[in-house]
Amino acid sequence: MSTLKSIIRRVISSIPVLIGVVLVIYLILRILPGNAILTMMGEHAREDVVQQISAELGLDKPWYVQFWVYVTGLFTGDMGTSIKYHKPVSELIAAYFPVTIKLSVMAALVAWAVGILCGVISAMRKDRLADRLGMGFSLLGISVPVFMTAMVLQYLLAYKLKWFPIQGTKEGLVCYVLPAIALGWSSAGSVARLTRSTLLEVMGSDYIDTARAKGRSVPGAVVFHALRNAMIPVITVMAIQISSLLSGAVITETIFSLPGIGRLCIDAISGRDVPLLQGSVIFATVLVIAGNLVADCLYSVLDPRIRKEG
Amino acid sequence: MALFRKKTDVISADLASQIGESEGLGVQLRRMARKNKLAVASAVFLALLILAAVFVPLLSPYDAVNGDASIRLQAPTAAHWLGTDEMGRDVLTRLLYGARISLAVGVVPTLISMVIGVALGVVAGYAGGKTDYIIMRLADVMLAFPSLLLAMVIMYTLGDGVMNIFLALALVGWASVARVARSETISLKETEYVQAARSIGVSPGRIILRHILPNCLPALIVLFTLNIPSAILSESSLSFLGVGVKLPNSSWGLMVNMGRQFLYNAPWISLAPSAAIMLVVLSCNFLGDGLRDALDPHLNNE
Amino acid sequence: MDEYTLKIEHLSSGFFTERGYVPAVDDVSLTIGKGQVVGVVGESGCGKSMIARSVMGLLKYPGRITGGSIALAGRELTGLTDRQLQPIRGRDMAMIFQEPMTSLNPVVPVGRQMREALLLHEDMSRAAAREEVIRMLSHVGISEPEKRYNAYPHELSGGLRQRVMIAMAMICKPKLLIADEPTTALDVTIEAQILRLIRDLSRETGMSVLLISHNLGVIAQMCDKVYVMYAGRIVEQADALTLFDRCAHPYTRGLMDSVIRLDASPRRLPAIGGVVPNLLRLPAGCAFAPRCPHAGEKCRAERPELDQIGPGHWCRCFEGRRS
Amino acid sequence: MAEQILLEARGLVKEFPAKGRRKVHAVSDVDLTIRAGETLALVGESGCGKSTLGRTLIGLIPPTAGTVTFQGVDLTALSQRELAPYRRQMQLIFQDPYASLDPRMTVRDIVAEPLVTYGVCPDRAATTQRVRELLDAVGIPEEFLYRYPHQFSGGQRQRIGIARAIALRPRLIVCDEPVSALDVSVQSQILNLLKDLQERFALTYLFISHDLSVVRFMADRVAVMFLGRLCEIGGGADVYAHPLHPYTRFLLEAIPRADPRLRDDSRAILQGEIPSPIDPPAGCRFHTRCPYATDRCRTETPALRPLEDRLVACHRAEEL
Repeated sequence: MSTLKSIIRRVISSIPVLIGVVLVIYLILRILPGNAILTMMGEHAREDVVQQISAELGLDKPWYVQFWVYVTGLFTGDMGTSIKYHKPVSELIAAYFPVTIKLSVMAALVAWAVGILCGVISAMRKDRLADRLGMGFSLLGISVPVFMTAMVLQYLLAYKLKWFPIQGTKEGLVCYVLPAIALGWSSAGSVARLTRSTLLEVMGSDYIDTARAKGRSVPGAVVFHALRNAMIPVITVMAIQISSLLSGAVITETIFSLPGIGRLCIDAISGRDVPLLQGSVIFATVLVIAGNLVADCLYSVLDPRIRKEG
Repeated sequence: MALFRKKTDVISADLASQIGESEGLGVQLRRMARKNKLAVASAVFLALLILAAVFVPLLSPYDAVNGDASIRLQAPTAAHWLGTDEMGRDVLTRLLYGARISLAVGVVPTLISMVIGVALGVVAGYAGGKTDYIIMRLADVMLAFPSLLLAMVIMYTLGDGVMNIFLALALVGWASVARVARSETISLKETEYVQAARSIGVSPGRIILRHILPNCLPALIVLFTLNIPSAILSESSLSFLGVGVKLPNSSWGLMVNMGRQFLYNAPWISLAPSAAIMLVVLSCNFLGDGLRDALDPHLNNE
Repeated sequence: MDEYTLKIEHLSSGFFTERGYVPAVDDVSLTIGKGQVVGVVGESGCGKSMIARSVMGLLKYPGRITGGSIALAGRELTGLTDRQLQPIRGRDMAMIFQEPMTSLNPVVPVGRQMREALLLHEDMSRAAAREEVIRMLSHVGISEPEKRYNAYPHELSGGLRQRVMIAMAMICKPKLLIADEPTTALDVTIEAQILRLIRDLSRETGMSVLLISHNLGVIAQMCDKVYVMYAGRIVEQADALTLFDRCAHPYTRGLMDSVIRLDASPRRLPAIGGVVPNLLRLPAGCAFAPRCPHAGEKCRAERPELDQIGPGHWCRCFEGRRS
Repeated sequence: MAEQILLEARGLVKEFPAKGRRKVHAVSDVDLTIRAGETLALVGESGCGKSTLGRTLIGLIPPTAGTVTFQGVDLTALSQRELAPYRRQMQLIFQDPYASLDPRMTVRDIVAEPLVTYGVCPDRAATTQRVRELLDAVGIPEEFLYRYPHQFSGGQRQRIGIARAIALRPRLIVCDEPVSALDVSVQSQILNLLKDLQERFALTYLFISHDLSVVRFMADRVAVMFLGRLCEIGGGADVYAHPLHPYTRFLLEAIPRADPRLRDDSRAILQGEIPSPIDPPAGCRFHTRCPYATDRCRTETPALRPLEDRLVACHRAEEL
């Protein structure tokens, strides 16, 4: 079936990007001035420990051999061992990633649902109160730094009013509410602004005139004709939002001390743990690529012109 | 294939052309000012902030480095408009000193990433074929990284320091600029006035300089004003996570991070810089929207 | 009184722009009998499309009707709210547009878009509606209608899309079809097919047609009665034979002369000098005066009225009878 | 009319890659000669490849196969740099008055661009003076020199495009649908201007259009094109008086005459859709729509052959 074929084609086309990602991270950590490995090694003065780690990391071989070993290892899930925790990196990631997934998925769903709804209402109520409020809310979302929203929410709703746990994940899903809101607000803002502008543009197109000439009401024309066309560019923005959601996750996880991939990166940096840092950043990027893939497939489902050429 | 422009498009432009006066860039900016008060207010606010940041030694009697322990953690008063921090230093003064780095971090890396991004994007867009493929795959790779994580890794290897932040944010930012520049170039390449230049025999280099870039300008200026806030947010996040600006330098992100442990009894230490970041980002967005309306050629025809 | 399918009296509508009110349609009266094909001809910006949109109540912002009445089969439309107009649009009157490329929703199969037109006005099952759509598709000359039902607009040629538009407009058997430059974007061989289709359907169902075009050839081939418009006003009105045989208004004469004859090779083409007037800064008196070779003092000072100069032949010009 | 051949195309082919390894056969095996000082019209419906042919002839698009010789020099064999002196003698006028002028440049810079590119005038002042003369030649008043394109009407913009095209005193100008986007009255003004300029500067026009009446007025000779191939070339008056190729006949009959008396609904109208140039029909490409098609038409592609002082590509031209 042509859609399946186009999905497979897209998965294959994202492999080079993945390899590119691993290469870029690998090079940054080894080639850029102030080589990360050396800064890491510098910490452990004793000679034998230095030998043991460099052998373990295979630092004596040329960098492209090390790279090849690393990449082939990746496919078998072996991302090297963490210096700080003395555990395989993949094990640590497996333990930490569910938190980040839960957080970003909740944030994304909330943000996009609110964003699209707010965008549609603002477009329908153009230049009236609802539009001004909606766009004000979106603009604030984009402008207010994630850590500010997180801190204010934590201070007011958790510390003062005690509606939500201040931090940690002991009480289950309810711990994710505040972080998801703090994280989702900026994404909701840009989705709302884009939904509004594309919807207004689509409402001006000829086929909306045709629908109205058939007897469709304005809201009817929006629901049955305009919305689906307006969603096409919005999907692409959502795909881009995934990578900024993960960036935000690092901050919210720090403020609400949620044990996610973000925290893992912070620990890796403070603990000068290169394999862990490398592993968690690559994993986060894989999430982004996967997100883009989903968006791509949604894109071809929505727009038959793309699907046909597949 | 649409056979030719429908007649009605021709009339609306005819109608507009007779109404419009002579339209240089200056006139367009004046019209924007009339139409968009918010954009003007934002421009004024940003200008005042920059001036205050530059002349803070003259404006504020207080020292930004060593404070007076006796007035430690004081709420905002007439003497200290934004209160004092844990070392008894005046928060407003530190805020204005911090503005220097935070604003510079907004502008400098954005400028670098604009130059790299536009150059690569225009070349990819105009040349097409393999060069386009290579540049765009590289951009896809850079865009796959969550920007903050990538910046963190770069900062980790380069070590902290303001210059390294400029480099890190520029490396992270160029890909999205390249993508916009490329799509603008591709659409401009198909226009008849570019084909006309090609048919006259104008060299590709001159076509890019005289036709493509000037017509990309509106989109690029808007992109520039919108990328500044994201750079400021990135820096403040980096500093907040302790991988950005380090003492003795100070930036708003660092101030927020330092004030976190006093959040519950002296919230103004963190909230003041956060509010400052928000206001700067808000004004950049208003300025960006205002410029977009003013510089959009067919918008000012209506 | 409803022997007219459409009766427009002293209609005025225009755009309230920042730079002032643009009188796109200025005191226009027009009637279309049952089964009659009436043409409105004029160059871009003369307000002909504005009349069509005023009748349908689909004026683009900041357009609004500012005066006069529009009666469809005896029923007054101008006072109705959009909700009251919805049941009329598509059922009693329908419209087709100039750009077949963009008049259909690109992400919905054409058959479903036609079925929507049916289900909005008739309560019938989806299957029955589907059958009716397929019957209508073959009726407008589209081959393999079952296959085309599920086709997307971008898979059809311009000619096929315009046939789909016509089938969609006709599906509820409206009393009036408004065609706004229906063949301007089509090639000449496809244009001939579409014009014949509209004419046959009109004769077959007794449907009246308001045909808007800038092309005098299309008007001559299709219309029983013609209104010539300039700068928002009707400058001449007559049945087709009279108009093409002995038109009275200098502007109509100018249009007729600039039509290129296929059996002659003149050295130069007669052209109407000057430019279409700016509707915001209309001259006093006759709007065509600045470009009119016979314009006298009176023409520049006073506004001529549309007065009758022959059976069914009206002209808005002081010198009208002379030419 | 000078008989000297200005430009000659032999076996010209242009194919564009289409989705899924298929090809768009825009121009297939076209032989065409343009004589100095004449207006050769290239007429056909949308998608027939006339625009592509026009741009391939002046070297704006590299041909897939075939040769184009200009004043005896084979352009297809030249490199981009060697092509420069010839490109200067062949210019293009575009269809859309709103897209053919750079919105960010003043009229003075737009018309001056060709002069500056080839360093025709010694200094800025001389260039500006030259631009004034060119604008005057096309009827644009001098005081509009430093205005921007969107301050002009459609007709005025087309005049500016023409001024730019004649700036380098070209021998050949390809006019690609120059008046299709204009109103009837403005159309006549521009067509008259083109004819005047042809006489004044001894220009040769390749006039591309889908509008058969405009072509009737402008053309000395007419070449009718269908789906990438030429089906008939001949003198304008003869072709319009009695067309030989069935497609030409249907094209001419399809034109809606501005005379209600000529309204007969019985006249034969060409049925069917314009086939797609991606997989054109075998043999004569018109056979899928031609009522007179025989088996021979469906298999053997008719060559362009002389018949009654004209060239026709139809097996049954004599009998119809």
